[in-house]
Amino acid sequence: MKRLLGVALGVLTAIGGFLDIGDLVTNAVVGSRFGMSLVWVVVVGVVGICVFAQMSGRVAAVSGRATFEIIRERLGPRTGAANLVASFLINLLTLTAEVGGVALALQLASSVEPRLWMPVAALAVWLVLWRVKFKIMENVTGLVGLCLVGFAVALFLLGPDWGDLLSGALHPTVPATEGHAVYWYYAIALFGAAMTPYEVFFFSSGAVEERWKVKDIAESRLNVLVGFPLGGLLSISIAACATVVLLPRHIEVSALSQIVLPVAQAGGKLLLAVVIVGIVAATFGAALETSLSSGYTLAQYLGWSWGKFRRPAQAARFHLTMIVTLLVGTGILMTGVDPVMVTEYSVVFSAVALPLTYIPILVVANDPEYMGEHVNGRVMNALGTVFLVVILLAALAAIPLMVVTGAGR
Amino acid sequence: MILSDLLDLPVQDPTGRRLGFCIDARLVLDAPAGAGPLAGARLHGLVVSPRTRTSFMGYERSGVRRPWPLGALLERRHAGTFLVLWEDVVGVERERILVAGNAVRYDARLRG
Amino acid sequence: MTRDERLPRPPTPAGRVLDARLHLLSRQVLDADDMPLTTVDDLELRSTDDGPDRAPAADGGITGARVYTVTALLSGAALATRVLGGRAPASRWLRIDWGRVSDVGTVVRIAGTGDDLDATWTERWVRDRIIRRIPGGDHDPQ
Amino acid sequence: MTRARGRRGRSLACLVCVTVLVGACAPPGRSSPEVVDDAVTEAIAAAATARLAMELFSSGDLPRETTRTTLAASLEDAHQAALDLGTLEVPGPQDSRTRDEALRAVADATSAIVTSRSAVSSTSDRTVDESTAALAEAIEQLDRVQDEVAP
Repeated sequence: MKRLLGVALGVLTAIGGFLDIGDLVTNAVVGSRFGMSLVWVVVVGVVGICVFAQMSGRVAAVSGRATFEIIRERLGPRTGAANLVASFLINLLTLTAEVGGVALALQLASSVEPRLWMPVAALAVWLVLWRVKFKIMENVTGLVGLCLVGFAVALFLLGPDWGDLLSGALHPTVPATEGHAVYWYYAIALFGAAMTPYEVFFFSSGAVEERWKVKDIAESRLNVLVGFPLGGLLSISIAACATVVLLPRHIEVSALSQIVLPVAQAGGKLLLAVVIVGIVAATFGAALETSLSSGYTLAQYLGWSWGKFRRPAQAARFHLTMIVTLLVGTGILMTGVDPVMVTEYSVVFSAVALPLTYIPILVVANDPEYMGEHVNGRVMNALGTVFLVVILLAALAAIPLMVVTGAGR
Repeated sequence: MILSDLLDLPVQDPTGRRLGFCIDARLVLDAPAGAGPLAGARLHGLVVSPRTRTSFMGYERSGVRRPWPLGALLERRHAGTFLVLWEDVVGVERERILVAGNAVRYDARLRG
Repeated sequence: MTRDERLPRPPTPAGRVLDARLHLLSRQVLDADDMPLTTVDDLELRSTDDGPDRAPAADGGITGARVYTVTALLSGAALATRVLGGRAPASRWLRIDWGRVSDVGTVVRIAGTGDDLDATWTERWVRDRIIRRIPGGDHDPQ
Repeated sequence: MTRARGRRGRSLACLVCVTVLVGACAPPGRSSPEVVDDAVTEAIAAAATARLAMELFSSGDLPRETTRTTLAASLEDAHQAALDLGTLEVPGPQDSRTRDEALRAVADATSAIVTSRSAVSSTSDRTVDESTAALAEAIEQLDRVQDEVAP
């Protein structure tokens, strides 16, 4: 029975942990402007993150080396340093968006100025990083993040024309009011939101934190293969809610408050309260993960001791990096920059940075020196190579499209 | 000297003809052991790649050829990598490594 | 097979074979109880008749006639030279004597703890100056 | 070290060509009707959001705090639309007439949002329904302007 509970907990945490401010905003924006015609990207992104997270989890469990150690060892210092700088800055951008997301969600419940919430949110993130055990932190934010199921409930309560939604998803067409360039720009943004690099840094470092052994790989595969797709379904329900309520009213999403209006219309104050709690938990969990990722990337690249399983005093520079990154992120937010805009840029730059971490992991997953007989199978390599092409195309097209469309206007 | 003095330097024979670039140094643990448990690591030879300046993920020597597109691409870039024994090295200067004219070129692939 | 097929097999030496860049450089250095210390950024090689101050033997320079062995792993300043090129002054290298190395696998392991190594002074500085000053700095999270 | 300089030269060259590549895709200047159309679209989105929030507030589905936050965001978007219109360099008399009409419609929408915010803060229901109606009317006016600009 205990093992069953453990497995269930793992899956539920994966669902709750899958969504962050990037998924919330990008899916709502896409739903409010393109309806269901970009849902196929979420499916591709979810399959991609399943392949990537599962591979990096296996590499960490078998070789005991987390992502950025592998990047340093296989790419050498020069390419590794460029990779580190790009990944670190984009992770900082995502961290800023997540802390901003927490503040915006709290503003929804209290209409207090978000800039008052931001330092409070950052301090709370740091306190959890400093004191709370890794497993507890993961489980609580994951389970409470499950409140986002409220979006799926809202979709049912809205009683939409399911046939219409389904045909919109299965026959994607570019709406008349939007250009092709903007369509593909948001396809890349949605792909970047589903396959955020920090999820992989966190996932593989978590495998080392929790001292996974080869036998844990099967359980992690279950969490990923069940939890992430269900998380993907939640993303699609966010887009569907926006399609049903916001699209007909020409409401193009630019603020977090607009995203939750369909939930209020469907289930009133109670369902809205549940969803707001879910948003706070999901963005808070993601803020924890991105802060940890900033520590993981730097410490693993420079060979410092790292990890929450160690006392802070035994991983001093790791903890100092997280404190400094949180302060910088909060500083950026206090300048009054709109967290939703920061989020939109962070997901696109995530798509740009993906190859930097994907390629080394794909190479090492085939290297017997690291993996012994747990090297990639033929199927995993085929999937891995397909996504290598998809990821490279997305990364190359992201910046030109961002410039041509003026970041999706 | 430090290893960086050797790595990425062009390798030439006495006539000045370039044989390639030194992308790695092969060590053998057979020198007399110092204080620690491991034997001393003796500089045994230099791994030279005729075309590329730097090794990429050690592909050319580890016999790993998967995933297919990456493996094939890297293999072509590193074809013809060879090993030169250290005693055949005539001299190491700031800008190049001089190798004896009659130095034998060995297969650089590791047994793995 | 590729053109490598024609090259003769090298004489197989007695000891274990390690390629410096492939197996040593950028590898993680752990101490006896798995505490990460630093990374191997460069190697120091000296021949038996090199002078004590690490300069190559005065007369013939570096040649194949001399037997060179690895005397130390280098980290810290050596990283800058490998990324930016150029050459750091000898004094700024953080040395770990080859004698301290107990095993080389996917990680390099040294005997004993790393506290006495000068390669870990920044970790100790941050620990004593900052982290220990924050309440709870020493609490055991597990 | 000549090696490093050679490599640095090469990386400088590829940096230059990347910038040129990205620069080449810079968005073309947007014509006056396009700017007006975008601004009106943004104002419609803002007014429609406010109207939906007011409807949900009056039916008890949206708490007061969330309504206030939503209206504040809508006001910001409407203000941005007015700013885009105001700073537009108008080429000819016909364009300036449509721009002025759009500005009037956006101004009406903005004032409707402001009255909604005060209605939400005070208690009397009458003004809530009145401001919701004002928002609906502002949206229709904006729709008319948009049809003129981009039929």
